[in-house]
Amino acid sequence: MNYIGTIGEKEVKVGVREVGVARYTVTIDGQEHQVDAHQVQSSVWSILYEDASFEVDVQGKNEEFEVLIAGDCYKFSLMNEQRKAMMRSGGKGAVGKAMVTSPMPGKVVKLLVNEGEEVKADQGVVVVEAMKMENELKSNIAGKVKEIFVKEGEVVESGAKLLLVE
Amino acid sequence: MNYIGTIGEKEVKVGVREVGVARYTVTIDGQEHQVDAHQVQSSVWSILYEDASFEVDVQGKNEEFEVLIAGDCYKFSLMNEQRKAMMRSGGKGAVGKAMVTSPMPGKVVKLLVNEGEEVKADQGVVVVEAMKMENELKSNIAGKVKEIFVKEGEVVESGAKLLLVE
Amino acid sequence: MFKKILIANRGEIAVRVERACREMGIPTVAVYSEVDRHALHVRCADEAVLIGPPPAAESYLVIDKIIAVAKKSGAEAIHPGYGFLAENPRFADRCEKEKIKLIGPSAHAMRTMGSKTVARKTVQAAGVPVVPGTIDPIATEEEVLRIAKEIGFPVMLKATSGGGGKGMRLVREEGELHSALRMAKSEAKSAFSDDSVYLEKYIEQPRHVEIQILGDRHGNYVHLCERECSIQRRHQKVIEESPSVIVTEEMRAAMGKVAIEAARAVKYEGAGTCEFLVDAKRNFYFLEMNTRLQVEHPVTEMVTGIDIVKEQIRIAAGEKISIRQEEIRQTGHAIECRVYAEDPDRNFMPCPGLVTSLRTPGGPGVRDDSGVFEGFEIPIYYDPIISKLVAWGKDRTEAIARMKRALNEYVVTGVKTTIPFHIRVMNNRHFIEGSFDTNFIDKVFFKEEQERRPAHGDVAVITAAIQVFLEERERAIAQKPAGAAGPVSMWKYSTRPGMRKIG
Amino acid sequence: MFKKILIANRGEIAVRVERACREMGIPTVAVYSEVDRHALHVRCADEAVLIGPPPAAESYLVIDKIIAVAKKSGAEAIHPGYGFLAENPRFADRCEKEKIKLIGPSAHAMRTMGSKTVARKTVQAAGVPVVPGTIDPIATEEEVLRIAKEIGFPVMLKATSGGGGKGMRLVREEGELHSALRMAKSEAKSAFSDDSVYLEKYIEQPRHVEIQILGDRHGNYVHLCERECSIQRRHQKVIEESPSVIVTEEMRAAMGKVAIEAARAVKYEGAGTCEFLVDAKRNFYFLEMNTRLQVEHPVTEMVTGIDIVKEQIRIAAGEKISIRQEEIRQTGHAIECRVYAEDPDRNFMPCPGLVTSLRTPGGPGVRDDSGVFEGFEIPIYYDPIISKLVAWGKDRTEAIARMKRALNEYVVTGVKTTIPFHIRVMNNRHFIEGSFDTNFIDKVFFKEEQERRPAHGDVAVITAAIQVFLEERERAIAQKPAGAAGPVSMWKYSTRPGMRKIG
Repeated sequence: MNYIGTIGEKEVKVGVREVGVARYTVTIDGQEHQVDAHQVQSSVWSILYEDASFEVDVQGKNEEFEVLIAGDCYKFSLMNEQRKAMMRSGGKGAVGKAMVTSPMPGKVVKLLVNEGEEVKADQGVVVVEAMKMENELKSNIAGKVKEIFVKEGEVVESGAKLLLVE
Repeated sequence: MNYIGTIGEKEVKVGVREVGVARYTVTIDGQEHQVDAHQVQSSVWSILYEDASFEVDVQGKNEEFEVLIAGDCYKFSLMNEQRKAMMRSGGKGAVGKAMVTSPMPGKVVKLLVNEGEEVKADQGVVVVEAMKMENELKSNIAGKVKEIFVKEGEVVESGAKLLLVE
Repeated sequence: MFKKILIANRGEIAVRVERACREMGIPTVAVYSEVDRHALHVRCADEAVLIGPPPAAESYLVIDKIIAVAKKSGAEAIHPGYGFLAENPRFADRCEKEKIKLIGPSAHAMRTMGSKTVARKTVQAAGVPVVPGTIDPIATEEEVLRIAKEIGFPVMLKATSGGGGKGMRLVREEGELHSALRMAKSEAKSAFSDDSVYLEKYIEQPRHVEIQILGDRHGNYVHLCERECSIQRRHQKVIEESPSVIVTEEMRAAMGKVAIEAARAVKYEGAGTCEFLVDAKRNFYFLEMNTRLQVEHPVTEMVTGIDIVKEQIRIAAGEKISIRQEEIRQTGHAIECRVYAEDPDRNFMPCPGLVTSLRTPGGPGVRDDSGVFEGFEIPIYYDPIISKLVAWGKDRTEAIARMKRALNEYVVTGVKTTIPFHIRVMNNRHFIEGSFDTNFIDKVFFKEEQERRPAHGDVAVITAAIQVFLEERERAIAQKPAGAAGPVSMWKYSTRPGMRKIG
Repeated sequence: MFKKILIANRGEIAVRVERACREMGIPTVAVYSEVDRHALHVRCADEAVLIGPPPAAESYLVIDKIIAVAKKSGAEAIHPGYGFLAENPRFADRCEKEKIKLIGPSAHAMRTMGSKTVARKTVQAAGVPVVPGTIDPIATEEEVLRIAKEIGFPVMLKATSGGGGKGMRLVREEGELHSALRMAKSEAKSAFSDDSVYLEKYIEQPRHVEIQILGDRHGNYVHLCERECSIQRRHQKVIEESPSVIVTEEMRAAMGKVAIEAARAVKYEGAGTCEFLVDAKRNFYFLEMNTRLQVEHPVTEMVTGIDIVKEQIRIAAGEKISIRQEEIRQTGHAIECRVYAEDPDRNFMPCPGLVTSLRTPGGPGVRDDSGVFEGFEIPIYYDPIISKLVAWGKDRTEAIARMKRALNEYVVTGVKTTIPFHIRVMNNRHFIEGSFDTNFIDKVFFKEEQERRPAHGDVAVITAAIQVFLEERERAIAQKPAGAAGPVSMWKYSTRPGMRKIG
């Protein structure tokens, strides 16, 4: 199976082949890696890669990954090749749209913008409180607030849609 | 729901009623106990019983229980009332039969008896090895070896039937 | 000794106090909110009583409820832990009225030390050095100049009604004073409708060093040496250690002495902490006194071997302090890292949620004071602390190496934690050398981190790719009609682009 | 220092050694059998190499395989842990030949101390007290009587070719000697076809006390004081502590001195242990020397602050011992409980299997050296040790209280463990008073336990009943056709009695 990884600005081609029990050949931009991979606890993998042993915690949602190894967090996206191709051609409409979601369960204490308002990239748009701390959530892109899905005072789950900037 | 508990030689009547979320009224021989019970980890319960807090590890198989509280192990059986009544009338045939099962995964290293042989209560009948230790398993009752289900050298799972004494 | 103790707290500190009681053979009563029924402090107590809804204001902070549970259960004393009611003099008053012993100092000591100005005046009178300056507002520019010259530049102008950095101005030399004063006053005026300012010596490269003290009602006082807590993020301590690399034997004795004087000034009973700022020349200045058990008390316990919570309980029961000053010695070095459910890669945003897997570090020199277990749901209502990881070593080098090793062993999944942050600090050159001040994390560390290039990106991508590969295959098998074979079809994706979620 | 170390072991001890290496910055190579791919020692190592099928004889014990991995990976030294190849002089020979440093003593020291008779002669020549008696067979009854009188009654007659208690006879006084000798000879004859016997002084109420020593190749030796290991089950240590309640300051110095003499006699390099029997009058007699790291080394580490594994590694690399005798001090008291996957209520039968939930104890003074995690399957092929739980206290009373508290916090489900057994020992009056000998568990403790009546039978039955109630309801809901309601039917039970399993 082939995937396109996006790390920062860079794209890499990633191929995965199963070559034995819990053994894989993973190709990154043409270079082959032999890997022995076992999922040992919930999201934790024990990886043996050229005899080197790694504990790897893979947190992934919607093709966006945050992978922890020895205290370093690696962020990237990984997408099936076909799906990526499809997105490139037909998915253009998505560019310039950004959903602001709550990264944690908590309470919406303040909406900083109104529907229809123009926002800059990185501008705070909503404040969510959890564990006695207020957290200002920002819009990734510049645009117009298309829709607001929550009210002030509302309690939201992790991942809940808060508002859409277009 | 009503149950019959057998603790050593003694029988007790046990009734359970759900009276709220995770709250139960449990009656033992007529005496009522109000209990708040939450299963907090695998087989571990957190019990609040008249405000006293207990951590209780319930291991049960086939109506036989081994319950750990603060380092003490309580062994007893607990059976649905109807089922107990049924056993009392129709289940008589079972008396005088005893299956010897392996209490752990391991290897059968030696059969100490042959089919048809007479054995005494508490006589060793088979040796199972696990973790470098040989363990002699005994027959609970006196009787005749009715059937042997394993061969020497065979690897068995925990709970595997080894032989039947009648 | 008390026949029963109620613990008016939750989480790791409630568990910590329960451990001391259990070891002393004293039964404990836990209180819990509706969301804490599964919490460790309920499971580890001898009794547990529900006290209300999740918000602390409706449960852990309600004095009436706590007192009612104590009376009903027959608890003779209450341990408040830290936070919640721990430094609330009204709670202390109430306990006294109800004849329940609050394990901590008197309401008078709490009130005195709770007010910045009263505390400053009280300790100053007892001979404790404070940051030179005024507290009362200064009327004229002439007076400002006179005092500034007296205490020496640089100085800090602060708004009397101030807070949050507004109305504050650093003045490095006399020439800057005039315009700085004008700006400070105008800022103060617009922010607080009060243009009065006061003056304090500006401490350059300040380090936060505190002294743990014990006092009993028989007039005995000891200090348990110092802790350094300069590793702070937005003025919140995150890593603490004992001893401090900058404290010499003489300084330790001098700081210990004044800390005891400060405690004596309020007839302090129990465990308390005097916080000091230390400047680059190793002058130290009283900052404030915390009239409770500190979060970071374990580092002191590890180097002295003294169980501070047990001492608190014994002192509250009227016993004398069990050790004399000359018996107290710092052996080796201890470091504590506060492990929070926060995302260090998203500006330490809180991450409550379910702990899906947990592996606690162990082995030599490692102590973990935790409030969670695998399968526990960290609630959104309280401080997101998971545990305090403490490492002891024969010296600071070994303690750092142990801490790094232990942090690398620590597995917590399901919620983001500050473990990765701590690993990076343990690897930081300045931290290892001991050259830092309270601005280190915010001003130096994050900047240096941005330059660093982590080494195992390939392994990260490889593992994620294998996970995606296996997930896709699983989905494909689940979607396939029974018996069908062949490669996974992408058809579902391409016909329903509208279903795609936006990352 | 070594650039890389291979660890020729598994489980908790492999993890322990990896921790030391990690803290010293030395990369590690783990080896693992097919059943150990998920094991902690694989996850905690820097490299890991598969060495064969599960049985140790085909993997962990195969010298060729271990050597091959060491050479391929570039490991310069091998740490053998305890067990497996740890005291195998052929392995030591091979390492020397391959120019790989074995972290441990020379093959010569292993061989000398590995033979009971050679060891006895060697240490006796060095002035170490041994149990009085002969080793060579005694020809005549007259000679037996003469020697018995010389060393004093009671004495023990032992078959020269003996073992397992056969051909052994206790002789309390002269009058018993004649018939005892006849019986011992006849038993020895029939059991071993060799009727020769020898004679040893019988040690009454023996206690097992051992001395931890370190030696380096520069001729330096130190001892790290004693451990008492008298709490044994079938001659297997289960609880160890330091200090020993019966060892006085003078005795400690004397035992330390002879232990060092024993070590010096074989030019001992690294960490080793001299085991002694101590009689009721506090005479001590050399038993044997273990030429490896002991399971119970953590109690010594906790009272001395010395990391024994790191010392081993430094010594193996040619460094001098890092501490001098006069710097070594026992501070406080430490106790270790070995937690095994065994069922204490079924004669300690091994219980391998899946660890379904785990909560490790923590807090002050608690150390857990574990080889498992939640979700780990304990294999059937090896020693069923789960972890070593160690508690430190300022004195023995506090250490016992801590251990009890920690054991009560320890949750391991899915497999039976010895945790309940340890809780009961910590509660035992004789153990608390320190009055026991090596027969305590088998002869005293179990008898006393049978008399005890546990207090919470009602809670046990209540909880089990609630669990059965909920399970039945769940089954009933699952079996009911969709939409049907009403009480749970028992019909299925009564019509299928043949399906009932026999408990």
